[in-house]
Amino acid sequence: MKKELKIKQKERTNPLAHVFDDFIRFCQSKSLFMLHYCTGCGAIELPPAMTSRFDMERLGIQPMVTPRQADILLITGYVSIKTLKRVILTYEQMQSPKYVIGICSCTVNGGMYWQSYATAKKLNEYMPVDVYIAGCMPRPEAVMAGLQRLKDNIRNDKKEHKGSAWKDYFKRYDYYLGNQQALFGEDWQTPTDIIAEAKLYGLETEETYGKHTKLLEKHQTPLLPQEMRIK
Amino acid sequence: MNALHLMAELIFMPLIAFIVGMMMVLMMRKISARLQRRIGPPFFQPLYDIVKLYGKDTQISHGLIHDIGIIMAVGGYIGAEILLPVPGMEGIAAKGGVITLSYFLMIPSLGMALGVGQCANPNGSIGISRALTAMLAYDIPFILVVFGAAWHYQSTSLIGMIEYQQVHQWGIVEMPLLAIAGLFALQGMLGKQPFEIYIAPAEIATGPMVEMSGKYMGGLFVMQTFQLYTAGVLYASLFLGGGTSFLTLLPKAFLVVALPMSIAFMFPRYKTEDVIRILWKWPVMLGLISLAFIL
Amino acid sequence: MNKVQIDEILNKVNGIKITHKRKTRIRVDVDADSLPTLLELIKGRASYIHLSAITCVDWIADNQFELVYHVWSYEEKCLISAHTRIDRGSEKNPAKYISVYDLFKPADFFERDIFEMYGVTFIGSPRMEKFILTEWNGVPPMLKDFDAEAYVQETFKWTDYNPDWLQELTDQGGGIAVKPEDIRTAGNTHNMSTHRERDKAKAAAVKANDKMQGWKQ
Amino acid sequence: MTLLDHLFIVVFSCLIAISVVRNLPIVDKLAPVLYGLILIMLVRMASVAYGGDAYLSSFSLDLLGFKMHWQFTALSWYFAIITLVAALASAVFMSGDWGRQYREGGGNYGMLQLALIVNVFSMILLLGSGDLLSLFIGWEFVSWASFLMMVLSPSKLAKKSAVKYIVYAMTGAMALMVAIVMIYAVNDSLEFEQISIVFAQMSGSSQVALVLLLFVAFAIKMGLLPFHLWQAVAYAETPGPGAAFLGAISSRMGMFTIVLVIVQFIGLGGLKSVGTSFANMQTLLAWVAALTTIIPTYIALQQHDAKRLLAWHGVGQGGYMLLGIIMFDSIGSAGGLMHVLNHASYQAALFMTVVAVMYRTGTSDLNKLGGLVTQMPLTFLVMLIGIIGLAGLPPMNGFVSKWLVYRSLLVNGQPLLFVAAVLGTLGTILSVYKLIHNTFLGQLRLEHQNVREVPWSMLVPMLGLSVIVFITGFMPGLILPWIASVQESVGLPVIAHHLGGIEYAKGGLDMIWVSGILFYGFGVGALIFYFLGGKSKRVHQYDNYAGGHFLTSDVRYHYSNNFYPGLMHLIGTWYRGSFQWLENSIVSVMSFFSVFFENIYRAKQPVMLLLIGVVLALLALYRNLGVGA
Repeated sequence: MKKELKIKQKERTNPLAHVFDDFIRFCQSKSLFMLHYCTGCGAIELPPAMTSRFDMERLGIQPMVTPRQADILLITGYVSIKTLKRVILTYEQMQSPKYVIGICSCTVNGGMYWQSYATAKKLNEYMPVDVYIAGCMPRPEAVMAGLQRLKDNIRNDKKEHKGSAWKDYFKRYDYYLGNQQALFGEDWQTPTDIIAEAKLYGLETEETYGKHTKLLEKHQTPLLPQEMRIK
Repeated sequence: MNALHLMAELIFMPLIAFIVGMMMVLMMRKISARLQRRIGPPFFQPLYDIVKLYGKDTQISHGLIHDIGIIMAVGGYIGAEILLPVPGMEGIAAKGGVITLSYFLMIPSLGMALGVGQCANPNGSIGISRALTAMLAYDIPFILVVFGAAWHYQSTSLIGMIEYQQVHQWGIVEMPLLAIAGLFALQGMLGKQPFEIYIAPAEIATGPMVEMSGKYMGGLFVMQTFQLYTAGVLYASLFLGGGTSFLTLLPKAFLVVALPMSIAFMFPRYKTEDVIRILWKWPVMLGLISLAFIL
Repeated sequence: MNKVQIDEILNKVNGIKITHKRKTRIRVDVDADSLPTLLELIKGRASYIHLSAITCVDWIADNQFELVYHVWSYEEKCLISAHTRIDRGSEKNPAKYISVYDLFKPADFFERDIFEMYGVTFIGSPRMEKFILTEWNGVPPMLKDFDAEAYVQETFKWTDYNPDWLQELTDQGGGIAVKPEDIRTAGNTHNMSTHRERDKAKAAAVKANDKMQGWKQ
Repeated sequence: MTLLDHLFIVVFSCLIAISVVRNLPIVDKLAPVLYGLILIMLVRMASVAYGGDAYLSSFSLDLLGFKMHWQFTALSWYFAIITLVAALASAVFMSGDWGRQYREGGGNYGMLQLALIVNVFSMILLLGSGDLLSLFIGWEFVSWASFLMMVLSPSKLAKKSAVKYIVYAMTGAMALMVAIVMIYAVNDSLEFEQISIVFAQMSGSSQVALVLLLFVAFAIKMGLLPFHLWQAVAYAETPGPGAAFLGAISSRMGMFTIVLVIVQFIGLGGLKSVGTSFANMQTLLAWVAALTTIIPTYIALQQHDAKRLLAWHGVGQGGYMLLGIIMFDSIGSAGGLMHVLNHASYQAALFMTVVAVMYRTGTSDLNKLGGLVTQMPLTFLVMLIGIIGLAGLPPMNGFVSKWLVYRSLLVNGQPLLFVAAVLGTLGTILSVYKLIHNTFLGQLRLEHQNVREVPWSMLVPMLGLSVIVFITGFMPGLILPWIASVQESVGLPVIAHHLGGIEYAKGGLDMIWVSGILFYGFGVGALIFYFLGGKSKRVHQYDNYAGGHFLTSDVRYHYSNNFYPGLMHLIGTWYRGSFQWLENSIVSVMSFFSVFFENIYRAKQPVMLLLIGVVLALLALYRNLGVGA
């Protein structure tokens, strides 16, 4: 069991804040937009899940097109190293709270590609994964069950703490970055500044920083936003 | 008009529009689901979507104009809702007319266009280029319809038009061709299926919405509710006699939105130039024939 | 062009060995020096204008690479596969061969691929650089002496999956017959040089496991 | 000495002063002060704009037996104040860093200052004209003054377009002169009042000829169809603030004369009596106006040079002015007249923003810009206000005048003209969005990373103009009294107005309410945005959706070229076919004349030569016609 990481966030004093949070969490569980990153063969199971046979929309789940709009990132199959870079870019471009679902055995352990030098094996080394749906390939029922599990996790997050895996990416960024650097080399960087985001949204812990983030700072060409300036 | 009444109109007119608009969004999604033999979303789905989007933990912005664009898009529609008379609340609406209203409806488009432009994403710019071209296409029949209606009722005020229809017959009976042209224009205005090239999810990644996230996307969802409400109520006021109370107005408005939607989801989409071609050909022709009768 | 005619053309090349496999397939074996001559000959004289692929085989025991040039004629509906062997080279002195880019422009694509996967440098090829494996910085991965499995073991971690229900099944004597980690770790990969030995060890592990579980009996 | 005499004296001494010091550094400080002085003189005459009597000049001139005199009516004052505000803004704009850069770039800055004051002088002269001869003299002065400004740019294209302009202008002057001679030939008088008297006496074909001649003369200056082809290129090639000044007001002198001569003295009855009942002169002019709104607007849509795009819109907006005034009712003519001021304010502001962008980046090519909003936010703000005005959306002033024109078309039952006007507006929206998007939005280019906001000397006039654009849109009642006086002085029905807009039986307009509702909407929108949503974080432009691609500065991720492909696919063929054909045919007719005029142009003292030529021709024509009569 991992130790609980304290985030530097001020306590919410408003008594209504918890009611408000609960309401938002409820709505979050009821409305999920998903971005399916069709890396492998598992994508073929999604059309039946969306169309008239299973109808995801009745669960409030809709397909979306860009990472900015989406809540769930579906990784539907093996992830080659080259793809993984893009997956991480896409994941970082998504807006929290964001959830990752790994579909197919390939995302769990490499699946039938376990001996390959070119595919990543364990997806949650590189980003926090909420739900794995194993199988080669899982049937739409399994996909639906996985999505339902995710919804339950989000709704019961207050009690069970299963629905906020995305926070882990900010809290333990150094760990994830280290794994990414091991694959992509030490000059690896994405356009999204995760550390700045963690600072802004109060999600940084002591494990956000480490030797890997130091390495990142060394190699990073900073992508600061263009600020408006009058003079 | 006293201050209390004014305050009530300023607050409740957009609020009613928002709530009714959400029901219209639900209806639209339900119709689409039923046509595809699905069950469709639950009753509060539009609300869940909007609350979730506004409640996102992290939000990204591409700059001040990105924010202002969304404010303009939502704010322009809020202004338009106040100018759109509904039963019991037509004090402020009397200050504007149907020309002012049709100009108000262009402000959200401009606002969104500015916001999308600041996102520095070419997909968005392509979407805006298509959306503005589509606006050029549907506004010509729409303006003909407005002209015909204003001429026929001898008033540019929607309140005057509704009064005329309450006394005489409904506009759709007296000017059926113009009403059909108006329905065409409405379809284009809502940006639904045959005319939704500017969204094109598979090709340009939902065009204008490509970089919209969190509350930005939420703003656009709110805007959609206003858009449906405006289209429904405006058309009902122009041709279906408006309403003396919400009980008579809202069914008409829902019908007006439901009709194009039912047709829409059976169509593929037209190319941009074909959108212009079809909207400048048939509804304009109908409108001109109708104007020849009216004038 | 019948068999005799094509043989006549092919025989102009020194030291050639022609094998007519089928009506549509001719295998020729030539020296590395004569291969460009051969290609030029069949392109210019016998309408073999389409280089459909270049393949490479790593004969590690012979310390040689075999390059196979597949050239197709649209008129004859026949494929000539020209086999040649080149020296495999070493890490310090990698294998080299002459490019046929000036004869067949598509050779650029195939040669770049072989360069990336086997490390053979084609002299005269326009772009001898990274192609598909942009993220790969190790040895050319298709070489027989590159141990992909060892690399995977060193580089990646594995998901442990042992939920309660599986534990229960195992306790009752069921469960998974051959555990993934057994296959992965069967025979310590670091000490073994060739795949064959490791495969043997792996098969032994599976067999032992089968016996233990009482399967196949 | 009347106030008008003072005005003329002040303007003339300003002309002398600037021509003396034009190459000294002091001109930078002196010129704005002098324009301010003239403006104060005008403000002292403001009573004329609030229903007061017209000012007459106390001196008159005898030229070859013709008596010339000058006067300042509400119409003159209205155009004069627009001219002076535009000139003041341009003078301030060019006085600081822009002028320095212009000089360093090899431009003749002194000449530019001189050209500006010459333009102002000649325009005041024209606006003050009291009879047909002084009108003609003023007209000539204005033509040559514009020419002086246009030839300043060193580029070959500018010279060519200036020559093209002067050819057109001379044609117009000839037409005007023939028309004047026609009027003179009947009653031996050049007073304005003679026009209506003579017009009534004339036969039908002479009436047609007179109206057409006058209209051609004025339409050429105003750039109405089909005489619009010279204007855009000539204005776009004029250096910097000169383009802003010319684009704002110069061609509106045509509008002034249309109102002065055609509207005031020929009038609706006169126009309607010409031609058949089905297609009388009013219909013709209205359709000329409608086509002028549409065709140049869609040509502007195709431009990829910002200055050209604006210049083409300047041509197109002229159509609204004519369309409004030609309706001859209170709201339509008010709309047409008000559009002159509105257009001048935002057009000058827009030209200045483009010049400001050019000042910093060195280009006005819309395909080579982008993303400048972070670097030049105030310039962006000015352009935003300007394009909202140009597109005619609330709450800017362009909306008010366009609303009045629409309302008039609606009341008069002109659906086709109405659709034509809307078509023009929609085309404008498309085009101005392209302008602001390609300049300020989208991806910032690598070479523009260090671009800064322009200095205050350039910002102040731009901001000042945009304040005018907003204030006159928010409270059109500030301008409407002037419009009402103009309407009264030229004999049009007078508009009923109040501070917020107009009162009209079938639905008026109150901009204070309209803007109030709009800003209330924006306010609620902002509340929702800032208080209901979470905190947002600014990201870099490369942190952007590209299908998982990593964006770099060496690959442009921006959409600017051929911005409306769907529309262009549809109308591009018309453009290539009919518009080019029209242009070619007109150009070939004009080049026929230009063989003659170019010789005059190449002579040493063109202005003197031309004046002599004009007077000689006038006399010759008078004798011929006089004998004939």
